[in-house]
Amino acid sequence: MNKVYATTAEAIADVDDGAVIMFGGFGSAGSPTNLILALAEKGTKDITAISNNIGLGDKLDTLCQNKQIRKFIGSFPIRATSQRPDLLYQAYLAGEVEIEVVPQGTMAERIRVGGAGIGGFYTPTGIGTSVAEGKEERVIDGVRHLLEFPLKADFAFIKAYKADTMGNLVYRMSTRNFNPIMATAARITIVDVEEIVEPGDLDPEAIATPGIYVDRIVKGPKHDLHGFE
Amino acid sequence: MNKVYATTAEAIADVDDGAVIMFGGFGSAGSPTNLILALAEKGTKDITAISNNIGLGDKLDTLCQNKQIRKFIGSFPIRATSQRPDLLYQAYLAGEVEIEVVPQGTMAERIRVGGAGIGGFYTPTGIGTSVAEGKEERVIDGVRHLLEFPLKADFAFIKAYKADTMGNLVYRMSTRNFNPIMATAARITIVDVEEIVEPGDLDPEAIATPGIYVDRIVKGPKHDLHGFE
Amino acid sequence: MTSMGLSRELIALRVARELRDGMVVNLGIGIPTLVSDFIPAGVTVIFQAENGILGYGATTADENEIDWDLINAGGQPVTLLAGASFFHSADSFCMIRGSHIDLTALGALQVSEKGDLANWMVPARRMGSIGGAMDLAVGAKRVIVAMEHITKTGEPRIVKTCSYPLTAVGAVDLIVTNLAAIQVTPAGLVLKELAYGVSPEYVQSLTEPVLIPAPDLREMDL
Amino acid sequence: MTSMGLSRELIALRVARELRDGMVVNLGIGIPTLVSDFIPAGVTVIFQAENGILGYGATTADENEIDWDLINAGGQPVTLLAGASFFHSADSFCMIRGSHIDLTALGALQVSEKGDLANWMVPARRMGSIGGAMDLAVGAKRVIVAMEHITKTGEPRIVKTCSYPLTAVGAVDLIVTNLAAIQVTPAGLVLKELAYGVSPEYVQSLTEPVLIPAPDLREMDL
Repeated sequence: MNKVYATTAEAIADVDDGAVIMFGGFGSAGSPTNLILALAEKGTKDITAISNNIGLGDKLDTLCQNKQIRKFIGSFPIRATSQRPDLLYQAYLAGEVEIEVVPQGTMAERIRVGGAGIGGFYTPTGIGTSVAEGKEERVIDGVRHLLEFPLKADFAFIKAYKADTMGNLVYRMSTRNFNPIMATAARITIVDVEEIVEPGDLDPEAIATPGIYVDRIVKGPKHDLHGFE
Repeated sequence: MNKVYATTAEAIADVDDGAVIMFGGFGSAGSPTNLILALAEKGTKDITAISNNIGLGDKLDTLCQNKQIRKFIGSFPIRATSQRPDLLYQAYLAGEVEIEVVPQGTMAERIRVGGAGIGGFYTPTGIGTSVAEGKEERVIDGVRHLLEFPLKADFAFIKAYKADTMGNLVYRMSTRNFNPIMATAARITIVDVEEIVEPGDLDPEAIATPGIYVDRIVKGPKHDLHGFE
Repeated sequence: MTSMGLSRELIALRVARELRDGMVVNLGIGIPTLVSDFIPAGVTVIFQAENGILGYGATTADENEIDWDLINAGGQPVTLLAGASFFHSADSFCMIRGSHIDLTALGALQVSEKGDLANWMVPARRMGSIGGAMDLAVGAKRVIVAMEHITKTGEPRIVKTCSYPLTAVGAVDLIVTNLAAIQVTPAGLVLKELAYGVSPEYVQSLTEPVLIPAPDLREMDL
Repeated sequence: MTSMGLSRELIALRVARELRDGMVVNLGIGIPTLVSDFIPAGVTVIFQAENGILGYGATTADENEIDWDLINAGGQPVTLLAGASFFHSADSFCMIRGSHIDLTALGALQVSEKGDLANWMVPARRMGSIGGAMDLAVGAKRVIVAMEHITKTGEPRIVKTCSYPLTAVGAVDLIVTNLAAIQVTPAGLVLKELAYGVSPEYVQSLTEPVLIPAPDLREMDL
């Protein structure tokens, strides 16, 4: 069960049109840039992209430019300030993409329960807002809650600092963010890593993603991306 | 905000009769033995104890012996084999304590959501069993689920390997178990640790309990307890 | 009109006066980000960033110090303090939703007299970004809004009912603007403090709901 | 009667034949624990323990090797393999409930013809311990029961309907006993393999529901 792939192209070879893909990262930190660029190159269409943000320090807007995205689910679909053109927003206004904007904590928990075999959960977040539209409400201990359902995906594209060959992962600082939970919620998890080491080289107490959640590993260059720029 | 206490007696001084207390540990591993023995000494009565097990390698059955427990919530209330007398079981048969037996995964998740501000969740675990009695059922994606509610406590008694003075904790191997989630679900979290270090001495990537969840730290001896014996 | 009263920095300074030793604090984007520059002497607070950091330090522009793997939730490179830790996004929102954050300061587009908060979408744009704001507004023990008192076109931001899409209902505890500090109470909005040179009448004229002058209404102590 | 057929070790050996390279496996208490002693040559499996270990190795009785901070879910000290990791109980049951465990082997008191499992409580005792069994039975991709075919008093354990409190409904895929290997199918219980020297008629006489002989019914290959 060798999980190490030589190229990003091979690692994403079966990511076909219509795929639901989770992308890790928050801004540039922990974004799987090499896998995103490979996906742009491959040209997979009609993607449902699940990501905290898009074009906010990350390279996901490249997929917009290529008109590869059909639907975007995330907490920051739109940038407040625009240093680059806001491609998803333009596509949205043109009626070319669907957007589901989700509170960040609800999104994180929906992904986590997607990997955890939980059917749904009640959160007080979003009560009385447009997020609540069409959702069930329930009062628990006197507090109004919304019923939220799991998010799952065909693929998770994630970024880690180091992987061992069994797929155990460690992250660096704020690059962890959505990566570990997305790894649990997809049928196939593919990791863009800076370094590949042998089993036993990582501290078992600091492994944030156990190897059983990881299917494919590709080592790639680290890109010089800057926060939200 | 000094969190380090000199003695276990001081650290648990306000644990009054009727307290709901979570106890970390699985078997002897990660059980807060020094705090349990201090509680036995203090004599707090009518405790609701939430723990994976009792008298299964741990010293919690000392609290049974002293008739301090009114209710026990856990996944292993009863031992399959009895090397020691099964004190909780005897008290149960005598009608002296109430027992709520909970599937271990449901218990872990109820504690986690107790700390996470989530009102409840749906799990397929327990469907068609006595665990489902009195609980709401809901079919999600064709699968029957039970609605489960959070577990919270007045106090969490947990055990860690090392703490820094800000309350950041690291665990050793299988001693982690219920300790990190219990730390989030109690009003006051008290930690029995083997070693206290300075902030910055622990690897920020390996801290399994961030310090904001910890209120009191007491250094104590490590006991020579053996698994389930 | 918006140039009257306090600068953005002084609004942040006033918000910082609410910090107490040992508090766990999450700062939103905009004016709130500046709060970390004005922590009162003798007060140590722990900053949480929803992208998975507890205990980060100052933002940095020092090329030798910048590490783009360490950014706050506003995308700025930050430094790390001793005792910091990292965690994933689901764990981060356990902290936030689970009421383990003592105080959050958020920007706003509108706040209602009931403490409803609108801060994620300008309706004309038809779409916006929620980020962590809804969870923070619902989960933090105390929610302070830091904003300009009126819009660029002179409309009140403190309104009877928010016309902009809501972030959370009844969530705001204290509003700090360039003109005043206003507490949200069950009885209504209580005018607690005024910026130097600003009259209660002037603040009321730029505020849609009726303000209740506090018995101890005073000039803001900065 | 229970002394007929396979020993506990041979039952475990037969269960171990179901292991495939790369599988993630959780072993219950009792006969299942022994499965790890019979991993087929050339097969590498990853053992998960619900108390928060992935990738542990053999149990150990070596005084120099025993570390009581490293025990499996049966309370036994184990060794650690390269690539192991640790996590807390909620994360552990994300793995289990979330179908990330390929195979679990569990002990049983009774199994019904529909694959219902009863393994946590003898009714006469009025209380029992569930542990991780309910989550494992519901969450693992494949559930194998390893048990004696009949009770000590000669009652069938494979029954039409469980009279003992259930652990899970329709959860069991394969039953391995000292007498036979029986597959749970929508059509009923299929008798796949017999222990050496055991006849189909004998197995049926100790089994409450009707067994369907498999077209390729054969002696267990051990």
